[in-house]
Parts: sequence; structure tokens; C-alpha cells
Amino acid sequence: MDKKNLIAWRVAQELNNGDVVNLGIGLPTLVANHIPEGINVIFQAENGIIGVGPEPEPGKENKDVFNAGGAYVTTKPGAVFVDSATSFAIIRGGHVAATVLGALQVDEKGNLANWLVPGKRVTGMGGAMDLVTGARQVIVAMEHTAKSSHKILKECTFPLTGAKVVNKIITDMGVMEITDKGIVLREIASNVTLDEIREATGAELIIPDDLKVMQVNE
Amino acid sequence: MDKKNLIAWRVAQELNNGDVVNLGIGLPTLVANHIPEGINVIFQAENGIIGVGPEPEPGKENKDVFNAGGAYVTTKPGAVFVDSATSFAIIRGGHVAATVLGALQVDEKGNLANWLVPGKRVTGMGGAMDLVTGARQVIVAMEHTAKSSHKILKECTFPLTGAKVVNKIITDMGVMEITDKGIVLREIASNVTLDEIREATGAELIIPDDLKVMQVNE
Amino acid sequence: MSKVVTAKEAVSHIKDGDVLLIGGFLQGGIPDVLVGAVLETDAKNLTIVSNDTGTAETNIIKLQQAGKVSKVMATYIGANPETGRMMIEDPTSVQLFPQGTLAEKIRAGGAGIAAFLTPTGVGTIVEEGKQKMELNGREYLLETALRGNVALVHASVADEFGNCFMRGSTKNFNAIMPAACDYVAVEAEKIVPVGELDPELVTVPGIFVDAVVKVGE
Amino acid sequence: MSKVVTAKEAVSHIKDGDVLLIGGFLQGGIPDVLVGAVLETDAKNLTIVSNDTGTAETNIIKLQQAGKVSKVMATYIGANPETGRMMIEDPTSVQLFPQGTLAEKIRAGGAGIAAFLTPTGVGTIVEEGKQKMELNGREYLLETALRGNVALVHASVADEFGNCFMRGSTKNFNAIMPAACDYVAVEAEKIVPVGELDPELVTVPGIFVDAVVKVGE
Repeated sequence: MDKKNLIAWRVAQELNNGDVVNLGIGLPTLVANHIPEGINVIFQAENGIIGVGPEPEPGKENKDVFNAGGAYVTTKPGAVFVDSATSFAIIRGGHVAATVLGALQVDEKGNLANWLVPGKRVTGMGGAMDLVTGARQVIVAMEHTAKSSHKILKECTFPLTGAKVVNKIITDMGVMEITDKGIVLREIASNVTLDEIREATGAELIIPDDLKVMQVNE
Repeated sequence: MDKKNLIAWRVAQELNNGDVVNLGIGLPTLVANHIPEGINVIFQAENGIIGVGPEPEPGKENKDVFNAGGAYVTTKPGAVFVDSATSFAIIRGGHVAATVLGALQVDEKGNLANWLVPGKRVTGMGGAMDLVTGARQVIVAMEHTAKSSHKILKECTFPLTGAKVVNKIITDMGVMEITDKGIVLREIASNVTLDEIREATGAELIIPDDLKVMQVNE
Repeated sequence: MSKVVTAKEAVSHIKDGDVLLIGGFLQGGIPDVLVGAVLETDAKNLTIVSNDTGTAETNIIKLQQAGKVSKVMATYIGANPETGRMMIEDPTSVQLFPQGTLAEKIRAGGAGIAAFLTPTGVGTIVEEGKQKMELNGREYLLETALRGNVALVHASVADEFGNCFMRGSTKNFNAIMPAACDYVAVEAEKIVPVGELDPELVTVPGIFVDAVVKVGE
Repeated sequence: MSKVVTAKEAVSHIKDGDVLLIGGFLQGGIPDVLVGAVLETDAKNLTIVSNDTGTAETNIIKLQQAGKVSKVMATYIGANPETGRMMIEDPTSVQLFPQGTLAEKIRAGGAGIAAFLTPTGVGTIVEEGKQKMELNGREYLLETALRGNVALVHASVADEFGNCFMRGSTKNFNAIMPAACDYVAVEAEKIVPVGELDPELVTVPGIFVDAVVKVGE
């Protein structure tokens, strides 16, 4: 399994039966491929679908059924369509159990920056700010570092998507939880040392007594 | 035609083609029977029907189609059903052209009292406060006086349903318009003198040069 | 993942002191089987939020007569004499709201909107105790969101996951209360397997619903 | 009372300086025929409110290239390079909102709600210039209602009175913009006589709609 799918698989283990989940674009979309058997997760597309299914087969696209990236999707039995005001009422109202998204930067306060790089072209926040504010759990899924620079920081320097919103960070190096005291390392990848993950992290990692080896798909 | 139907007929002449109209209980419901031919008025029930039709024939009631008084109604072709939040979004949002309702008291500022008599049993304001605030035109339809006491006053003494909301008052004695300067008598019933209507009114009536005789159904 | 249970199971989550949002409008589209089942529980000191608390012939009045209801929030109480009696005995036990304001407070509660500015009630006794704000030269009342512990609502058709279709004018408060409560029980005249209810007809998404109970039509 | 007209008639009400609310999401469910017709009018100095202003292949960009658009309000502009160019040349000409906030502002505009308190955007640059309020220990932004002069939306089916059904994920902003505008034009893939559209399938009541235009599917 490649690095991205390894992260996506680990994120999938965080989801519970009946959860309504919103997946961001990129790596987070891979989470849908790794939902454990027997767990029924309901994927939501913020443009108005509750119950998104897999990509349609070529030629079977329905022009009226697409996700927030504009891609054609299928729906699962029991799916529902809503307008944008209702969709974000659902998101803002706390009815989404978890949102999984990438980050440019995330810090030890749970601040998240993933929509704007100063000096680069602005594309807009879309639904990300509502999702990180409204979802009951915000899971950042990403590679631990960007090339050689830190993504997990003491304090974000890019404009925030949300302040104090992130609950968990899951990377190729480990699983971290944001607490009032800072970032607690819950699991560390079996091929990574504490020194290595500390060096790859721009914030202090709190190492608990019960630190575990990161679960991987067998 | 009796006094109530005379008033209801005159109110009906105020309505325009395509208007969405909400009728209060009592006398205002009679307005539906007097809509001029060629005028298509859409009646709204604030519990969630746009396009209310007449009463169903006995035995043809649909238990799921009732109005805000709890009475079974029919719907016209093109009718739509909405929930209470949407129904009052329509009302508050100014999409109802006119609401026609009775009054306990109405005054020269356009204040309306029609939901609560101090000392008597409280039944609640229901949707009346939203209707008088949201409808683009508020028409009070009532008998000019209550037995011997004034209903049109300098200032309401009962708790208000709405402040500065009434546009027109239509009674058996005349048609009045609420303006910044006070109550302007636009039409007077052919069997009523100016002295008589002044005596029956607890506020000053402004008599314009172009005062007309009240229209009646021929 | 079927949520179909008995009425007794569905209301067993109600605790003393809970705020119950009860759908329906007078005698139309009311969750009367579920409300009847509440009568059989030990729950007391309940707050009932309902457009009108029903009539003398429907079941909310029985909860009141059984001494289970300590507070009511409604818009019109003329058809339920027991609510009228509560109001006379203790005017603070019955809180009245303009119907559109109550509906919007509940929608806000489900939508994560903490409060909203409405023109309804300005210049009336509805103002009392509320913050007023001026915007573009017009006055508004700041009305806050309303949420409940438990919603009891009536549906025409539900699927086993809890997606609901509410026909005609039975949508009323039934459609908006589920999102505003922590636990939601639906009584449905008809229950169908997941996938059989046209997605375009769904009034309440099943993700809001915890229990589905079959009742007669 | 048929409201069926040509696209040219439907957009003839647009005046210089108008605020246009345009439905659709990227390339899905967009009123591209109506937007194309705006290109043929003399209207200029327009403000476009749209989730994303479409893509390089849809028609809003043509209005921009024709110099008709002076301001944009959107949530995501990554698929329309012309909006990106506007933002670089004059950052004040493009205003970005969180998607839920934009949707709720439009809903409020149609619902007579002057403003609402949302937690979205607190602690971000979205706060700038906005009033903050605290309620029950949490901070919120006061976001005001948004209305437009003209709405252009796309429907799957409309009846001649303007009742609209919007299928699947084409509801998006199409469903909420009509109530928030003074004049509303709908383009529909199919037009049926009044009474033929199932009342329970209506996404937008026809009372909001002024013009219905037939387009290809």
C-alpha cells in the first residue's frame, strides 16, 4: 500500500457505523476505499448529496448527480438531495460526524490553514470553513511534511481556515490528537523513531505513557 | 348581500391578478367568494399551502390537506406544500401581496390589536404577527364599530399585533387608508353621512377632495 | 441498518426535565401514538414545544393532565383548554411566540445558527427581554435558536433508515424539528425498505432520525 | 397565466448596475442559456453572485470578457480564470464567502431575516469588517442578508406558472436564489402545463418566478 493509501486506511478506522462523513479532495477521497466491512458510513457532498456512492461507470453518468468537485458520482440506496442552504444547515448544525481534509499547516492549538498561500493565486475557501466549524470531528489527513518543510507547527503562519477546530492529525508518521495541553502523539509508525517524528514536526509532541505503534492494514 | 359579504366584496376589489393572499379567519375568509372574474388570486395557508382551493365536498376530505384553522381544504392546480419554516420565510420575506384580517382595534398610526384582550383568556398570536409584518399590504376588514364602542382609534389600548403595519381599513361604512398624516377616508358608503362615520370613529378622519362613494357589488 | 422499533422503545430515551419538540398542527399530522407512549413512561417535568399543544381530543393534553408537563412553548393555545389553564395558574409556564419566529428558532437550532434578526414582534410585547438591533434604519429583534432533547414527529412514509416523506400540510413543524433535537423518533403510516422512497420526495433526511415506529394511517 | 417567454425577453429586465444571482455549481445545473442571453443585452456594470462563477467553458466568463461584470461575490473561483484575473487586478472586485455563509445570506434575503449569527469564519480573515457577538460563551459573526435584482436559475422541469423541480444535485443555489430577487427567470429543460408537476416535487414555488424559458436538456 502506498503512503497515501496507508494514511487513508488509518483514517477510515476512525469512522463509526452510521457516521455522516465529508471527505475533502485529494488524499481524503481515498478514505472511501478503506471503510472496514460492516461499518456503514454515509458520505456527504456539500453541494447537496447525502449518501454519495462510487464513481459511475463510463457512459453511466447522470448529468444531474455530481459532487462538490464537479465530478459525476453515483448515490447509494437511501440517498437524499438537498439545496445548498439545507446542506450547510446540516454541516453547521453539527450533523456531520467527521470531515477529513488536507492541510497546508496545522498547529498545536488546532488551527488549520488549507485554503490560501500568501502571494499565490486565490481560489476561495468553498465549503471548507463551514465544514471545519460544523463537523463534530475534524481529521487532518496528510503527509507529515511538505518536502523538507514543516506542516505541523507551533502556530500557523498562513491565513486560517478555522481557529481551534482540528481534533486529529493522521500522517504517514503517526496519529496525533490536539488537546488543551498541545499535540499528543497517540501512535507512531513502526518504521519511524521518536527523534525522526520530532524533527519532522514544528511543534512539541507530547508523548504519553501508552504510545502505540500506528495501526496498519495487514 | 349582508354587511359582512358587502365588506368582503369590497376587499376583493383590492386584489390583483397573481397576488398571493392570506385570509384571516371569520369575515376575511368570505373574500375568497368575491374575487372578480379574470383575476387569479393565490390563497396561502400559513401552515404550509400555497394555492388553497375551496372546502372539499363532504366525504372527499384529504386528512393531510388542511388549513391554519385545522379545516380540511382542497388545493388548486399548481398548488405547493411547504413546511412551517419555509411558509413563514415566504411571509416574512415579503412574498405575500396582501393579508386580510379582522381587528379588535386599529389606530391612526396603523397599529393593529387583534390577538389579546386584557383580562380575557389568552389564545396566542399564531401567525398573525408575522403576517402583518411581512405582507406587502395589510387590509383590516371588519364592521366599523363593536356594538357601540369604537374600534378605529387615535391609539390602540390593547396589546399590539403589529406596530405601524396597517395600510387599509375596509368596513361597512367606508374605505380608509392609513397615511403619514393619519386616516384618509377614501370612500364612504352611500347610506352613511360624514357626521355618522365621524361619530363611529375614535380618530380623526381626513376627508380628501376626491372622496368617493363606496363601491358596492351591483 | 434498520431503525424500526416499538413506540415504547422509541420514547424510552425521554428523561425527567427533557425538552420535547412535538410536530403537527392542531389535529393534523400529529405524532399522537408517540405522545401517547410518553404517557406510559415515568418521565416528568417535561417542556413541550409545539405549535398549539393540540386539541382536547389529542394526546398532549393527557400528558398535561397526568402532571408530566411543567412548561409549554407554543404559538396558539386556543384549542387545548389544559394549556389555557396552565397559563392562568402560572403565566410563566406558557411561553408564546409568533409562529414564524418559533419555526425559525427551531430551524436555526438545527442549522447551527445561534440567533437571527427578525422584524416580527417589534413594537409588541414579544419584544420583552429581547435584544433589539437596528440595521439599515429598521429595527429587529434578536431571536435565539431553540433546540430540544427529543423530537417526536409524524410522517406519511418512512424508510427503515428514517428518511421521511410528509405529505401535504403535514410537513409543518414535523419537517423542521428533527434537525433541532439530540434524539428523534418518527411515527410513520407506512414503512418501506431503504431505497424504495423516491429520494426527491424526502422531507426529512434519515441522518437526523434515531427511531422509526409504525402506526396506523 | 403562463410565464413562458423567450430567453431574450426574460433577460430584458436586467439594467446597468444590477446584482445578478446566478444558480448552479461549477458546470452542473447552470442557467447557461439565460447567462448567454445576458451577453446580447446592453446591461453593464453588473455584480455577479454565484457559488463559483462557473468554469472556462461556461457563460459567466463571457460576460466578464465582454466587460459587463464589475463585481463578483463567490465562494470558490479556482475554475474560472477570468475571476482570478479580476481578483489580481482589483482585489476589492471579488468578495469571497464561506459557502454555507453565502447560501445562508441568500436564504435570509429571501426569508426576511435581516442578519444571522454564524460560527463559521470566527478567527479567520472572514471576520474583517463584521460585527462579532458572544452568545452563551461562544463567538459568532453577524452576517447580513443578501438580495439581488435578478435571479437566473436552471430547473429540470417547470410548469407554466413557474413551479420548478430541480433534480439531484442541481438544486444547489438554484433552489434558494429565486426568493431573494425582485425578478426571477428560470430556464427549464422541460415545461409542462400547470397541474402536471407533482406538488410534492416542487423545489421552487412558482410565486417567486417571473419568467420561464425552455432550453435543451
